[in-house]
Amino acid sequence: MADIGVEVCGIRLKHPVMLASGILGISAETMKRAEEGGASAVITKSFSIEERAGHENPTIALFKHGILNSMGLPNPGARAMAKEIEKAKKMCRVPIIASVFGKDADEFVKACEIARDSGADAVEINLSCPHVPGTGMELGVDPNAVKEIVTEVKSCIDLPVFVKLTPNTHALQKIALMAVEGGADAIVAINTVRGMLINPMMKKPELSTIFGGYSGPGILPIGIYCVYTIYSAVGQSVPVIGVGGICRGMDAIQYFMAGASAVQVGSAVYYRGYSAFSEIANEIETFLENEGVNSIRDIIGIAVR
Amino acid sequence: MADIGVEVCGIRLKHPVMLASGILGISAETMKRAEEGGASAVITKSFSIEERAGHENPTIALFKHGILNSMGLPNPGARAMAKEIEKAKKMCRVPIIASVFGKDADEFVKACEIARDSGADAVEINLSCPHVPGTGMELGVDPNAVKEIVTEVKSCIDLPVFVKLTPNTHALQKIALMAVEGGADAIVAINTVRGMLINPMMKKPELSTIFGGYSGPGILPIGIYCVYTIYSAVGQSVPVIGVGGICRGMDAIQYFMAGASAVQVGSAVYYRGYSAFSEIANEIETFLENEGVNSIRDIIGIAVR
Amino acid sequence: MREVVEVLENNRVAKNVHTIRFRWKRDARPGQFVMVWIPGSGEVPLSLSYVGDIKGITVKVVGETTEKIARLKTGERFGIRGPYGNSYSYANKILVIAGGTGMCSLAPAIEMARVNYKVAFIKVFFGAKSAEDLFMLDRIEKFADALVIATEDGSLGKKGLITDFALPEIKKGFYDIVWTCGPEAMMIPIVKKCLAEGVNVEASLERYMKCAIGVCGSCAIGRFLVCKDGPVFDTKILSEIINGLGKVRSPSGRLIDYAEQS
Amino acid sequence: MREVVEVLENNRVAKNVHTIRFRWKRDARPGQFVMVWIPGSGEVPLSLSYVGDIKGITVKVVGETTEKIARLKTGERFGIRGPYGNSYSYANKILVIAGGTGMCSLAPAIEMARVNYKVAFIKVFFGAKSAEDLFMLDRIEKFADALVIATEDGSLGKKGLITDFALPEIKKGFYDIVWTCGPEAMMIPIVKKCLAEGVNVEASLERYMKCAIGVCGSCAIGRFLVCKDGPVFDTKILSEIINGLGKVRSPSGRLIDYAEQS
Ligand SMILES: Cc1cc2nc3c(=O)[nH]c(=O)nc-3n(C[C@H](O)[C@H](O)[C@H](O)COP(=O)(O)OP(=O)(O)OC[C@H]3O[C@@H](n4cnc5c(N)ncnc54)[C@H](O)[C@@H]3O)c2cc1C
Ligand SMILES: Cc1cc2nc3c(=O)[nH]c(=O)nc-3n(C[C@H](O)[C@H](O)[C@H](O)COP(=O)(O)OP(=O)(O)OC[C@H]3O[C@@H](n4cnc5c(N)ncnc54)[C@H](O)[C@@H]3O)c2cc1C
Ligand SMILES: Cc1cc2nc3c(=O)[nH]c(=O)nc-3n(C[C@H](O)[C@H](O)[C@H](O)COP(=O)(O)O)c2cc1C
Ligand SMILES: Cc1cc2nc3c(=O)[nH]c(=O)nc-3n(C[C@H](O)[C@H](O)[C@H](O)COP(=O)(O)O)c2cc1C
Ligand code: FES
Ligand code: FES
Repeated sequence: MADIGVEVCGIRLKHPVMLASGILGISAETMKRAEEGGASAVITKSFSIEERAGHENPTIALFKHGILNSMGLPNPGARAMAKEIEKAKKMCRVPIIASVFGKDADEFVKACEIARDSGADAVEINLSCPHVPGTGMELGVDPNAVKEIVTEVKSCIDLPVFVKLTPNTHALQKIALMAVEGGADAIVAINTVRGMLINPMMKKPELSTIFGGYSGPGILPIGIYCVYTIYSAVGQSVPVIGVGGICRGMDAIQYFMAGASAVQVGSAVYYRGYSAFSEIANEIETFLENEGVNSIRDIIGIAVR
Repeated sequence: MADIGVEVCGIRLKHPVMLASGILGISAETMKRAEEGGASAVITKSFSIEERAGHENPTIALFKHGILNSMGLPNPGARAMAKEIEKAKKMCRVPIIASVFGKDADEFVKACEIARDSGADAVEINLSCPHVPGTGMELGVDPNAVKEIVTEVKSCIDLPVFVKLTPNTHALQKIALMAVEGGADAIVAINTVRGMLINPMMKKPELSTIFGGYSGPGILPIGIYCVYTIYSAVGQSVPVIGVGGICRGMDAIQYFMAGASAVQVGSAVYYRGYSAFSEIANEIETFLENEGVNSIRDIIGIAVR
Repeated sequence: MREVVEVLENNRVAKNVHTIRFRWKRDARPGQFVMVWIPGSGEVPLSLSYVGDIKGITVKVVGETTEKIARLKTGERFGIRGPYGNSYSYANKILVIAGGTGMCSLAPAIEMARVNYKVAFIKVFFGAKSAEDLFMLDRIEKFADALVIATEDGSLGKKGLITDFALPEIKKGFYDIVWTCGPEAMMIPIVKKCLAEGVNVEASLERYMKCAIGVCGSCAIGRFLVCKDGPVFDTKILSEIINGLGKVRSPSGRLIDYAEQS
Repeated sequence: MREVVEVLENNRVAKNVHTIRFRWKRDARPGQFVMVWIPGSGEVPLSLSYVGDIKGITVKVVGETTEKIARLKTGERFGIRGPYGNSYSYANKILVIAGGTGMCSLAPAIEMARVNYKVAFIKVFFGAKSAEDLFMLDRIEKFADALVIATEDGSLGKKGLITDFALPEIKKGFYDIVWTCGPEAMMIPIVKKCLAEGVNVEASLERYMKCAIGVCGSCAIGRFLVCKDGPVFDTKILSEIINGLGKVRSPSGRLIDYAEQS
């Protein structure tokens, strides 16, 4: 039996396949659903201090190689989400990680404090949403802003802090290093890739916001590259959590071999259904067993060392 | 009959589907082959003053949603390529555009001068190759370097200068604007997207260079987004030429509607064969006819205005 | 990429209610819905009111997008994706309770129950505010064995809420299944009665939808997603979520009262 | 993603020449090649020397990657993609002229000509430097009607270049087709003779390959790409490119003499 348990920043996971932020994690019950589907940890939908309705429909465009979304970070606000987290902590056995965003360090800190008080096991700082002005990747491509936000958050809460980065930059290594300097406990990559589709018959963009974020199988090589490049920069100082395009165990394996210590899965819920998590975890285990690998830890970064 | 003729920087093309750089354009005869396949213009393989062998094999990895390559800009050097261009100018009726690269403005200028002397109809400045240190996107993500190189090239040659940009940056609008300030006559986007694949069974990256550039259908929404964002920044001041993931007429139509005045096609040669160019051009024409659009010019940017 | 279809015809079928027919080569079952896109206005979920080769949607104008849809002219286009969601189950004796546009998804189910499943007995209760809000009566009469109409103002059929007349029909023994679709305030007592009497029930629910593909969580009721697990929920699930009915999520995801939503 | 296969057996078949057998579920025809990947060393094109369920490659050690391949042990793995390229055409009477590892792609073609196409007559000329460079003689004898061997040092068969003995065989009338694969210096006179005599000829060419999928241009001969349009070229194309033979592209794409390449 291959050991697929992992530990990320002191959080023990029975396997490395977590639920990515923005998928299902809107309520305690849907988080529970993800747990039932096998997720080893749940990242909540990203939330801000104040409620946000998000962008107008259409906020989704599907195409052969993935999904474009421009949800626009809808969320009922930190206080409402805190209640869901409290409830989720009672209902679920897996760790609950609160994803938060804001327009500056102060807002991040406040949202993180609310998350901490709700009992979240860790926070994930969303510095990477590609389709909301004034937050997300607009902050996340500025290495100084990243460092400042992470530093502030770390000085105010004592939970593990994951920092989620965008692939839409040429400065990823620098940004990751600054996040680590700021005290990040883990780097999560990637959020969606900026993308756009136009409907030729309607002569209009398929999303109300013109462009959005591209997720799903077509972004797999981009995510693997980003994890590799971050892993190369931050070395073993903090774990890298891989996300982007993972639909099968073999996709996750590539992330581990590129340096990821764990992975998150989002769009695969659409492609494989709610049991995507346990299916992918099983495929990882089967692969390791067939290959005679004892533990997932033995393959982390193995392809790039 | 819909008019699918376009004019880019004074160069008249019978339709908007050109051959992208790096595919086939290694010799006069292969350029001729692209013309026979219907390309309305041919961009040569990118070349430098000195010969380059490129990276070691494997330099290609295929996956479901596209192609990764790390050719490493192999080329026989500017003088050898100049001979091919001279020959191509005699053999072909379509414009021949020389793609050049170097490590600094000086090298770009020298390569461009050789290209001009060979009779090329225009030059394309490759500031976007994602897998060769010291050139390509390493220069192309620095707006000042972009401006300097373009300015120098423009001051030395009087051919139209296309500037080919990378999607792997958060500063694309700025870079495009600086290229225009430098005197660029057209912006070409996108070069390949940085990507990486690992072979789980071999525990090794699929490319000898670890990562490479992702092209083909999976990058379509990324290219469309980049063209839109460049078009939004540079307005109608210079034409934008769209490239990335175009396999069918409908893909090209999306580029036009996002603001492209013409398109280039590379990987589709693998997916559809050497007649990809005329097939795509026909599909564009059929679409325009079915939609009752008189001229392709009528749909440029129509989805984003 | 969304598919784009062309309007074959647009008929006003009741006050502010229009049926739009279009050719769309997709298999669909009654109960399923589509996301209809009107560029510049929005994208909204609508049940398929016709599921044959020439599909149909029947839309009530309640806001900007539904208004644009209701005004579509023959030859005009709209974007569409789907069909999404599940459908009703057929049984030998079916009781149907529809309120207002709830009939949109029930009408093709009634038709299919008769034509394809050749069920033994279908009785339909159809209620609305007023006569001018009722639609597809010919179609229902054609395929159902009995139709009971109720309007709140008494302008057609019985006067009162449809539940006043339909609830007493729900008794263990006669009907194999009850189908209901309509305002949640109407469906809650129906579902409760069915659960209490031990009668099989299927209710089609509406929630604010964004992705319609089961990822965004916008349409969540308890642990279920209306777009993916529904919109038709069966007795077992209904008994689990009954206390969650009457609450919906606003676009932000906040839980609000069903009545508050517009 | 490359497929990965496991070595079933590795047999030395001649000096520095090894045949590696492996199970690979892909349809392939003689003449086609695969890209064999040895991580850390490289990826090289190799003809399939066996095309059944248990495929085979037969590799001559000429550099780092071929050496690694030749040393693969049973149970070891390598990466593979393909099969790529086209294959030989069958005709009733076939003359085969092979030089050295040129036999790798010809041997399965000979086998298939006999077993599957049941052609009337196959005569094979096989030349090499020395007896120790020859391989698969049993296999060829089994399927060919006649086998003429020539070695430059005379250690087996006739002494001399294979062209000395094979060229006179090429005369209009008897053979329906001539297949040849080997060093370009050997194939050029053969192709020329065939063209002059008006005999159908197919030559399998080798060029430096990178992509093997027809995009990079590395393997271009004139307007043809060996990986996509070849590696087997027919009379018509050969007559077009005959003057380009003897020149190959270095990895940079520069044209150099065939002999210069290693
Ligand atoms: C599965 C399903 C099937 C439906 N079938 C039909 C049908 O067949 N016929 C019909 O007339 N109506 C149907 N509806 C309701 C229809 O979707 C709304 O009336 C429509 O979305 C209103 O949009 P609007 O822009 O015109 O109004 P708005 O002014 O934008 O909103 C008015 C109200 O409509 C509802 N609404 C708006 N947008 C959405 C959305 N994206 N998802 C869900 N509700 C929304 C909300 O309650 C909102 O308060 C269905 C809804 C669902 C969820
Ligand atoms: C279609 C085709 C089929 C072939 N079939 C066989 C076969 O069945 N058996 C066999 O032994 N050999 C075959 N070859 C030749 C074989 O590919 C080379 O011997 C091998 O690539 C040498 O690689 P290396 O790393 O060992 O040598 P290196 O030291 O790298 O190179 C030695 C020489 O090998 C050639 N070579 C190197 N890399 C390549 C490459 N990527 N593509 C083409 N040639 C290259 C060049 O001439 C080079 O000078 C075939 C070649 C082609 C194009
Ligand atoms: C519908 C949708 C909503 C998302 N919302 C968020 C979000 O709120 N916060 C966030 O950090 N990432 C969000 N993401 C990004 C995912 O967490 C993930 O980084 C991305 O989708 C790539 O992974 P995947 O290919 O497995 O989906 C969202 C993705 C999708 C598809
Ligand atoms: C094998 C290969 C080689 C390439 N070489 C070059 C090059 O030399 N110069 C360049 O500017 N772009 C090069 N490109 C990028 C293409 O020109 C194009 O920008 C990219 O592939 C996206 O378009 P596509 O999806 O149509 O292939 C190359 C692409 C491929 C696949
Ligand atoms: S609408 Fe997104 S999950 Fe149902
Ligand atoms: S090897 Fe690239 S075109 Fe043939």
